[in-house]
Amino acid sequence: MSLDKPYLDVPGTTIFDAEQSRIGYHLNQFCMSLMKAANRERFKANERAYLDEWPMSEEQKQAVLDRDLNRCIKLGGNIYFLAKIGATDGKSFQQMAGSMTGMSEEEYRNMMVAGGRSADGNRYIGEKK
Amino acid sequence: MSLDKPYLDVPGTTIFDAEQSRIGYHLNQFCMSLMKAANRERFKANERAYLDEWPMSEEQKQAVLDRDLNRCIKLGGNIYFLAKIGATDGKSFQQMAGSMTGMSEEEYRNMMVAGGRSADGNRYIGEKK
Amino acid sequence: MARITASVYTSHVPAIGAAMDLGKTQEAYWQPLFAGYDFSKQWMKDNKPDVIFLVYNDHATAFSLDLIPTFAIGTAAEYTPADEGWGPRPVPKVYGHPQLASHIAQSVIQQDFDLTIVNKMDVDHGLTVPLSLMCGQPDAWPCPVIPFAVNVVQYPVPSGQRCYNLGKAIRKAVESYDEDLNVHIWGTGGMSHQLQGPRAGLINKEFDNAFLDELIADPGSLALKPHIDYVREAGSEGIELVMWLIARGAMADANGGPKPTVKHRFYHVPASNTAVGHLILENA
Amino acid sequence: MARITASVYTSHVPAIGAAMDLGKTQEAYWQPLFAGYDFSKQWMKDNKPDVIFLVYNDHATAFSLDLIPTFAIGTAAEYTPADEGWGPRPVPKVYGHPQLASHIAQSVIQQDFDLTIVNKMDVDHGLTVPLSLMCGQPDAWPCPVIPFAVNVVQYPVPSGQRCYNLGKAIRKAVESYDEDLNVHIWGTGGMSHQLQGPRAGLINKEFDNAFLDELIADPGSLALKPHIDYVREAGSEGIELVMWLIARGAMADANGGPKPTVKHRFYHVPASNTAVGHLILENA
Ligand SMILES: [Fe+3]
Ligand SMILES: [Fe+3]
Repeated sequence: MSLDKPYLDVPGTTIFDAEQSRIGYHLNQFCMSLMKAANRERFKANERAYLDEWPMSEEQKQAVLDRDLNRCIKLGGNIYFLAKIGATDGKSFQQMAGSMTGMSEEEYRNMMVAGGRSADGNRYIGEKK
Repeated sequence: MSLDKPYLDVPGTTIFDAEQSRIGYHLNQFCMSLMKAANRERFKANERAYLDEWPMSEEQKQAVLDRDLNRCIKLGGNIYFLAKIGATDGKSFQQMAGSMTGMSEEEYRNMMVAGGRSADGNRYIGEKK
Repeated sequence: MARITASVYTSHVPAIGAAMDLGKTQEAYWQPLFAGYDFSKQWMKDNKPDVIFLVYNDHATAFSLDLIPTFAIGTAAEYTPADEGWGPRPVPKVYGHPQLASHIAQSVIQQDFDLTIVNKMDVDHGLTVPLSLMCGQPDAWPCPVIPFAVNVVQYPVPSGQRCYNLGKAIRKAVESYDEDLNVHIWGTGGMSHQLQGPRAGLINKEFDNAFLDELIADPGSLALKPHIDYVREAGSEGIELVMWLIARGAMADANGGPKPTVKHRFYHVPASNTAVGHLILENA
Repeated sequence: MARITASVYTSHVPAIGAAMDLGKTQEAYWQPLFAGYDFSKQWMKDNKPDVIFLVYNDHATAFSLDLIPTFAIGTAAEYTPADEGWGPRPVPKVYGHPQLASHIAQSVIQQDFDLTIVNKMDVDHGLTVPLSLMCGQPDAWPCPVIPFAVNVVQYPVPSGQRCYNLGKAIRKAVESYDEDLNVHIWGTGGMSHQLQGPRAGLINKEFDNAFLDELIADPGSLALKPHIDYVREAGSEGIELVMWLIARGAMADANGGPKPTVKHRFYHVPASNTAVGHLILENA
């Protein structure tokens, strides 16, 4: 496709565009199903069995089982959908966001209280800080 | 509302606009429910009881019970929604349309085969033929 | 690159689908209508597209009053023929083209059309009757179909000009797709008909034929026709004709290229309550 | 006639709603943030609108990937606060204004914005957190609310320019409504934040404050900012800021009138992962 995608050179960032959405359709719809309490219970009782009800790729299922959100995003997941897994696990948005940065929960929280991650050095892939 | 509604002077015609839609919301959503076979059965078994499950006006309910499609349309119904009642009754679109014209089924069918109703005399309310 | 090589226009009356599904096409009432599509079925075989971009409207089937998109593009892998109350039509499942559809959605939204993207919907007679008319009764449709649903049920519906401009944007979108695909665009619905009220049964042959003439020769002027003219002249449901302007806007001449060739033109009254019009235009 | 007298801008972080619902507003972490809204709560009492037109985005709550409207206007009588996975927020039901909403829908579609009309949806933190911040914890919200949901989840989202122009169209629509109503328009979401990937936690105070400056002084230029600038400078979720341009486009000066007065401005970092910005502008 020759559409302009100027957002591919932003480091540590995946833009959820039509193509990602297509790849992640079933993964995200699985997440959406967790908005119902009954489904959350079924998922928690047997995660693998619940995931096998969805036409997701094996990679996508494993990423969910591993709670590897970066991998989920790479495989088409969107954070607002993936947040339903976090809600099922009783995690806050801050815990979920922090889990993708390689920092501990406390380090991430402290970084935010100190003003967050600077844009400097984080605008382009390969940019020097 | 001071929006332009140039379609109010067309004879024998109700344009389904946002205002009609608001008035007819529950009537039309009741019709939509008849797309499920189980609901059609329940409606046929006891029309009044089924209608009473919907927050429709008494006038709307009576118009449905009477199969008075002109009245249904006046009360906010839209023909594509009302057609679900016709489908439940086993009627075709031609039978439904004809029922609103004051003609018999055969007269209406013959008029269509002969080329339909002329636009002449039917463009403006009060227009001479 | 992908390109739009032809556009097809046709009415999409539910009774036509019923006549085909129930084996009535040779009855005296229906025979003249189906004869008008004999050319078209052969043309489809001789000019098989890789993808059909099918502009139609939903008739309170996939979309209730709970949610009414002005323009909805289907980016799903497949669509099931809907049960509109008489049971689903016995026609093949419709397969989509998610990649091209997503590409068009992205491009057209960036051209300031505020599309709704749909990944799950059943398709009603508005989409399946044109396929039946053009393809007959095959075991599978000849190619993937991208459904594009336009709200013409609840006013205000989009203007003719908006539809025509959307067609131009779709052409631009298709031409920016890398893969070499032959795309047809179909505009469906109409022609003159009214299904409601004491004025039901209205037919206007003069209007319809003038519409066909102008659609071929001067679609840019036709796009300026206000809604009220459709209602007054072609009946309340005649407004479906604005969808033909989307297909027409996607032709070469609307975008600075040469005029199309008229391959086929047909007009017949009646099919149930409706005047049936049909055109095939090929880009030169 | 109805008129837009003020616009309100605020971030809509879920953790803010949780802090209010769980009685944590006086904790050291939260106290400075809520202090920034003390003025606003009083202002709401002193300037009670008849209707709030609330621009926000749904966060995979009412709209899944099955259907993604670019712009959706709520014309329903009421909306229930959604269960986003942590249980519904204990806040009042939101009552709509079907008549004004239908009027705006009709007018704005006729101005070539391809809205989706919605009569049934639950509203998530994107809509309820701004109400909580501006109104506190009342038993009922002070007035009817018209929800207007913008897709900023799946790209392409509408451009800043499209949003700004939409605001102008909304102003025109409101001013053509006969009843004498005092309407506020709110733009919510943002400011800088990123919730995903190794770059999560990005905050850009310089960008945010420049955005506020330009939103006040020169929104027409701000509307030209491309999406990529938001992503690069304000984080992937910072794109929510385009919604502020809808509210801003509905102010008098964007439509040939006088400049608005800045009644209140506030900025605070952080609320959870997010920079919180807040403005109140009144038409002169
Ligand atoms: Fe139709
Ligand atoms: Fe948000």
